[in-house]
Amino acid sequence: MTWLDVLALAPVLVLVIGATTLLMAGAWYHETRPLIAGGIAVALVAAVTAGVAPPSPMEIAGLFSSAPFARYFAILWSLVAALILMLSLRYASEREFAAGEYVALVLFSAAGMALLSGATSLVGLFLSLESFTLALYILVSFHRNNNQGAEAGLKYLVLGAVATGFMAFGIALIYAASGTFHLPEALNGLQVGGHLRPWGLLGWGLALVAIGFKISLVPFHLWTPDVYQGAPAPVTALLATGSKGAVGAALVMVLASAPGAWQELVPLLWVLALLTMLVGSLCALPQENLKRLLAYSSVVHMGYLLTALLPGSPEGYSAVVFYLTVYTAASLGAFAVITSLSNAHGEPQKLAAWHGLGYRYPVRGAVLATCLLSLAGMPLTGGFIGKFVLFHAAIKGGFTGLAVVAILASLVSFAYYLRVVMVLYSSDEPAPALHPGTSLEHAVLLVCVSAILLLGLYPAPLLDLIATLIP
Amino acid sequence: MNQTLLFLIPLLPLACAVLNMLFGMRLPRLVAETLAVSGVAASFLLTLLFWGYADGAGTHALLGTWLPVGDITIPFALHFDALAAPMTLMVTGVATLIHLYAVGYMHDEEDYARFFGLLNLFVFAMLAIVLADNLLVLFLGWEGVGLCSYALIGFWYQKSENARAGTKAFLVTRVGDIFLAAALLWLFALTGTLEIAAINARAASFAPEVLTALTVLLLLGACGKSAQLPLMTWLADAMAGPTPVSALIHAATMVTAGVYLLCRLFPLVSLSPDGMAAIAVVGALTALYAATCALAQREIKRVLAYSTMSQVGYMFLAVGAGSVAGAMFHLLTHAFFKAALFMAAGCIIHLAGGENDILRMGGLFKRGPRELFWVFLAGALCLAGAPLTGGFFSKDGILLAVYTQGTPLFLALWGIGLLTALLTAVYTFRLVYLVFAGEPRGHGHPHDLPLLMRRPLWPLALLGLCGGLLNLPPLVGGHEWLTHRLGTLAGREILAGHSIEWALAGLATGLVILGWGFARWRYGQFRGEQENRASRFLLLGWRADALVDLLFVRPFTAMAGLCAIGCDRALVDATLDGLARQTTACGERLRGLTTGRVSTYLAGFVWGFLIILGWFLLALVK
Amino acid sequence: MIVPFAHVLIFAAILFTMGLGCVLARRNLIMILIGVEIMLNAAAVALVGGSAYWRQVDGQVFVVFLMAMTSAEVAISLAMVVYLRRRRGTLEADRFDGLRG
Amino acid sequence: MTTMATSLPQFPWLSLLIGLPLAGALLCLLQRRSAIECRWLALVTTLTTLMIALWLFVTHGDGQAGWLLREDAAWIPRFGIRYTLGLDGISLLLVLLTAFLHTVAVLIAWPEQRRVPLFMALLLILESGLMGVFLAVDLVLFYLFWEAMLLPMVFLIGIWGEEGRRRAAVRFFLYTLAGSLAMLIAMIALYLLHAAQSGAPSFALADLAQTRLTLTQEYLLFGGFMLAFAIKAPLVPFHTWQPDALSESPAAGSVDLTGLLLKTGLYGMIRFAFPLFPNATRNCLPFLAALALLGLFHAAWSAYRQEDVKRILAYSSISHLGLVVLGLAAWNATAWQGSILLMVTHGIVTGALFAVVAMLRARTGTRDLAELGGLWGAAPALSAFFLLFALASLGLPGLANFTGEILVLLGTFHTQPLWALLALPGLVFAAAYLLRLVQGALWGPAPANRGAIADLTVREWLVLVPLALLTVWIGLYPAPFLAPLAGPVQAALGGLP
Repeated sequence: MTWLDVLALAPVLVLVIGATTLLMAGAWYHETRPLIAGGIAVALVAAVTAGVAPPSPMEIAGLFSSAPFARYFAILWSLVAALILMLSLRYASEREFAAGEYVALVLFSAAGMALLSGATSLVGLFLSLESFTLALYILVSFHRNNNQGAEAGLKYLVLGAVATGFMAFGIALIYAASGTFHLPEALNGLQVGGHLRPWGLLGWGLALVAIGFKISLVPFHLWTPDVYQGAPAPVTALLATGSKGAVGAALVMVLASAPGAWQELVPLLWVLALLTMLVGSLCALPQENLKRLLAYSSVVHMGYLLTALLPGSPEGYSAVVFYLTVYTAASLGAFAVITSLSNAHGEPQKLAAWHGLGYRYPVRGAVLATCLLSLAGMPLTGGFIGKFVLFHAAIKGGFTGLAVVAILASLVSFAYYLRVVMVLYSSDEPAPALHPGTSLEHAVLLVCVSAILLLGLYPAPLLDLIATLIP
Repeated sequence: MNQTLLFLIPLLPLACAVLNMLFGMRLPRLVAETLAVSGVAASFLLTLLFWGYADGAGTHALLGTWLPVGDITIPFALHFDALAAPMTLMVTGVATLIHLYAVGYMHDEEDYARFFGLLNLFVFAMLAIVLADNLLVLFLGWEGVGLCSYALIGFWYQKSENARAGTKAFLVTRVGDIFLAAALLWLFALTGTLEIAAINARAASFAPEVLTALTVLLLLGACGKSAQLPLMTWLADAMAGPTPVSALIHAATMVTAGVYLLCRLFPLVSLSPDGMAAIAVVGALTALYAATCALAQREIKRVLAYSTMSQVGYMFLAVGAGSVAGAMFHLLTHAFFKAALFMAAGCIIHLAGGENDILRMGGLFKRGPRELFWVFLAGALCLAGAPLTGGFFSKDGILLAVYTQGTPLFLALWGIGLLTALLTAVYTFRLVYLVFAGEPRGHGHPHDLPLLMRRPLWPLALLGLCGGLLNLPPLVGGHEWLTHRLGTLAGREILAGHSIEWALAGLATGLVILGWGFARWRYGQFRGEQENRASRFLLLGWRADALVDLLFVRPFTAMAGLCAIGCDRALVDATLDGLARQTTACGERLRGLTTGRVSTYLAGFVWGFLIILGWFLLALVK
Repeated sequence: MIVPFAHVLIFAAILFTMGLGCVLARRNLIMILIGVEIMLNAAAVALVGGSAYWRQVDGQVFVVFLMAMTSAEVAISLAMVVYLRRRRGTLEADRFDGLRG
Repeated sequence: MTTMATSLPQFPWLSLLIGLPLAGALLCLLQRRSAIECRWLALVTTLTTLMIALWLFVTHGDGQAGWLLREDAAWIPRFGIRYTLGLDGISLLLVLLTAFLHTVAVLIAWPEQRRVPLFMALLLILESGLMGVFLAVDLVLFYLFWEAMLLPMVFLIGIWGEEGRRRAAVRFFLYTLAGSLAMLIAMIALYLLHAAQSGAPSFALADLAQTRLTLTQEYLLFGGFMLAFAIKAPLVPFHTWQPDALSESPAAGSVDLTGLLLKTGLYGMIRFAFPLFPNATRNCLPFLAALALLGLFHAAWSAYRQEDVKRILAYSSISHLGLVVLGLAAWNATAWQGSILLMVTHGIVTGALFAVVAMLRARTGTRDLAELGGLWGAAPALSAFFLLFALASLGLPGLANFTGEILVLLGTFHTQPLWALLALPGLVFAAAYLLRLVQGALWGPAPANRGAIADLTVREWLVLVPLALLTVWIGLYPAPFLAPLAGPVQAALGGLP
């Protein structure tokens, strides 16, 4: 671990050290506001260091890379952590969260995500994946006296553990077949005709089960709606954006490292993408609860992600990265609105609570509408450019059939997003009063909305930046 | 004076119409009425003033471009020639008298502005047809008169039957209009222009079957407006409008527009013998049909309506026989005496206290003003074709023209013409006897007629009586002023020996006397209202309305139902809503998967694992 | 190697399927977690076999990482189990179906 | 946006046309403005846009082909997407129609009381979206405005509509969206083919028109584009959303929807579908004509059986646009000029009819034909306008629609006599259902339970008089409106015999 390696790991180190100090401080000093403020500061410093620090050697101890790709995601996840902490300031104090532990866990998961986005070896991938998953197990059921939180935590934990089992055994088999953990070579293990090839194939299959769980591809997605509904809103935001985004980035790293190697996996990924998009959008149609609807919508979006990954072309990968960024902004915005509206005795989830909300709380109504329309892919929002770039990559890569399925899924998705937006602006029957929202939350909303609209109206700079990132 | 002043003839009534419609209600009643009458009278005087312009090929006047079509432009243009001049004079003259009469007739009607506005607008539209230089301006006038007749028939809109009669009139005439439009499109495609003179000039170059098709289209277009078979069902119901309207529109001007169209395009129409035969046949059959129906009508105005249909049939027969002069001659005389008859009928209804069923009138000779009887009698004599009256000479001229054609078809048509002449005499004198003879049957208490309703009748009755002077045949020393006036436009030269002409004249007189005798015997003393199947059949116009309803209206509504409910709601909407319901339903079923129990979620894992195992085995096999 | 590599892998696979079977069959939370532990151990066996076969040490190093991670996970799981037992009085996994649909 | 300044020699009129309404909308929304302020703000914005459109019409209306005004700036260079706006004869006319109808719409929406700032803002955003659609030359920009104009319309129907508004709004949105998604895929596929052939990726209309396509490819892509445009200009099998949307939307919304949104589909065909796929177009013309005729009669028949006044007008729009599409399918200069003029006059006449029906509904509180009647006695001025616009709609010569219809028929007869003859009975059908509408609304005895009805207020006069003047003016002297079309139509037809 030379001095350069330390510099390369700087953002993650800042997060981890910051998290531990705040954790220790939390033991003695129980005031929520300063602790969370500290957390925000740490996250922002990490984001700055990730942006500023010069890209030193490309790989640290064979486990993680510090290439601009990883740095980009380090910035993204640190910013997400900062925004989520800003969101949770009022939310946590109202529910007497243990501020120290809460901030530490959020920062730890951000660190894990940043590492995962740059993992260049299966060991690195496994460790970073497990590190932020463990943090999330606790965060999901952080709200002590809330039954739903406990239940969600349980489900996430049990299924997560099983997934970890699959992941571990998968990696073991891949190692057995290829003799190495380092990614480009591990993937090439599939090509060699040797007697160990079946084990390698089985290994990657099992690894895909775990990845399928983490980014909720269809047969493995059943936990998503319950955990999103049960978990506190800021944690759900972290789950929806961070955990899925980081695994997506890891997938890009894995697949981009050995372009031709994983042709065997394409039919499987194709089937999973198809299932995910169709089942996800169909399940979302009859939803009456906004959080569950957003859960299913995140399932569908991961289907779109796979469609872009399949061609394995640079356009595909940059489409995935751009789509992830826009998806993160939109999902974070949507959950931020839910958080800012929730008050002491609960979060507004049932659609009935949202009747005519666009008139009672015009700003947040408009923000939620913009986020939903961006998720749907409405022009003028980032979602449209994301979808456009994604379809362009899919059709160019020859997956026109899947692109058509993606179009049908987005048509269905317009139906349920529009239904929510119409409910927002339907006639204003009397509805329970919700929280007016603090200025900090409004700041977070502003950040998300301006990100969406900017990416919608003038995406050129980001698209060019991303094109340079792809390994 | 330069030609563009010609435009004042149609534009003056238009200006008065617009003024009346916009500010009519605000102006005092007298101002509005004088405005209306003076507008039409002024254009009458102008026609007289410009009479000289109509000599020779007539004068063309250009107002401005109307419609640029590709590289050529269709202008607003007038063509005032020998054919148009007498027609304009008749239209403006009769209109002025009818306007005066209307002032009296509509005395207690408070919505007078709308009435006079529409009447003036009608005169403008009619003049647009008469003076049109190209077919598009003619079409503008054509649909304009259709609109005014629709609005005026439905003038007393409070009773929705009147409005429905108006709609029926507009729709049936519109069916005719699309045939005219088809001819118009075809002619434009053939000649590249719509100018009537140019079309007539190039007509010779068309192929025979094209000529016949064009003539048939023009015939059907004319039938719509002139209420000939098969588009005649609207005229009888059009009597729902006020009497001045019936007098002007459904007696003198609009119904003759079809004849005028055929005369205008006579050079084209005359080139196709089958076309001419068709026109003649339609004319003759309509004449016969209308005469039979007139026999059984109970309302005075419906009798006159069917009589008009019959007389216009005669005009069509004349055009079919190649005699434009004969058709125009009959058109002019008919306009005079029929307008007089309608106005007289208006007075009769007025006197009978609004009752217009002739079986409940009678005895008006004793009780009513004597001059009304003399005017009505004068008109009736002309209509019946009594010798020396205008009607006699014009109808005799037509029968002569048909007879001189000589072909067996035209001989048959000549026979029908004679039979119709007899029937005409019968229903005319039936009318006279039922209204004037015997004891008053109705309970109406007669109140006196305003002066304005009596005075305009006289000039028209006299014009009708001595209308023969217009085109007196050489037989009686006349020099056929109208035929010479028309010159080349007059159509076929009618050459016949004096002996034939005397024979025909005698025959016609005999028929009139026979008809009068029968009517006197049958209707002299009122024998009560006998109602039998035949008379009811004739009363309903051979049940033509029921036929049209069966053949067109009912299938149309059925198709409408099929499209609106059948296709749209049942087929297209159902599939779409069904699709939407299906997706939501299977969404609901898939949602059921998340039962909330951890074991199901683990089962989901296993399903996923099985998919991967399946893929794994496949990959191994490859 | 004293035992052919294939046998080691087959043994690990059998162990893994047994662990998976235990997870699916049992309803009690603790038994499910034990099932997961068995699956992880199977992974450890395969790793050690692999490291022996390829004569490299990083397989075994990873086993140590794996053990550390497993213990962390067990700690959290047991904490959750205790917490749920105290709140709901039962450890039947399927009784926790408040969130559904 | 740095390259914006250099490539822009003259004042960016076109961006102003799009930006001005948008600015007005933002002003309405952002500051807490009272209803009166918003109404006047909206009126001022639409009037200024109208002035600009009129100025452009006057100075550029001389009918020379090619782009009269053009603006171009880089937007997303990576995919060759540029912010290109172009104005030619055809779009000049439609831009003028958009500006005019929106001024009328604001006046019609004057008595609206519920949430006026949002209503006016949505109306202005809709105007800006429509301007964008008629001016965009870059395909992605066109697609962006094509979908962007859906949203305000959906909200206008969904929030201020009548009873079944939510269902109608969602159906309208999803129906149009399905079509436009098909267009998106076709657009991207075309772009990829072009990029592969020419190496320089670009979404400009001119570049994409050069791609050499096999016939099957051309049919597929043509199908994608035409699906979107056929749904929007409702050709019959895809039209069922339109009567619901029109009858449920508020008055101003209906005027916009029927006057302009339906024209975007037709404009799309003229601007994008036909030039991009000339061979497929030529082979599909008979099929298009068949659909048009089917639409003409089907809509006329359906209109005859409707009870709701607004639904009758909705079906009459479908019938009229059937004739427009027939004119386009005839592929003849006169027919095209007639079609485009009919698009404009239909916008004016049917828009006016919707305005009158809205005033009628405000007075009698009902839209059902059976409950109306005897209006002439109560409100003669309103009834006179109603009759004038109904007559114009059934194609009375001397009024606006006749000019377009006769041009279409003359042109169609020239190339395809049978089609023109088949279309003629449409005139009788139009008379049938429109006179039934007039009979039900104006004539007949006034229903007993209806109270006294006030005649037109000053505002209503202000709405109806310009519309009436325009209807008569285009009917009697259409030359100035046909002048700008000569060049572009010739150019558009140039590609094919």
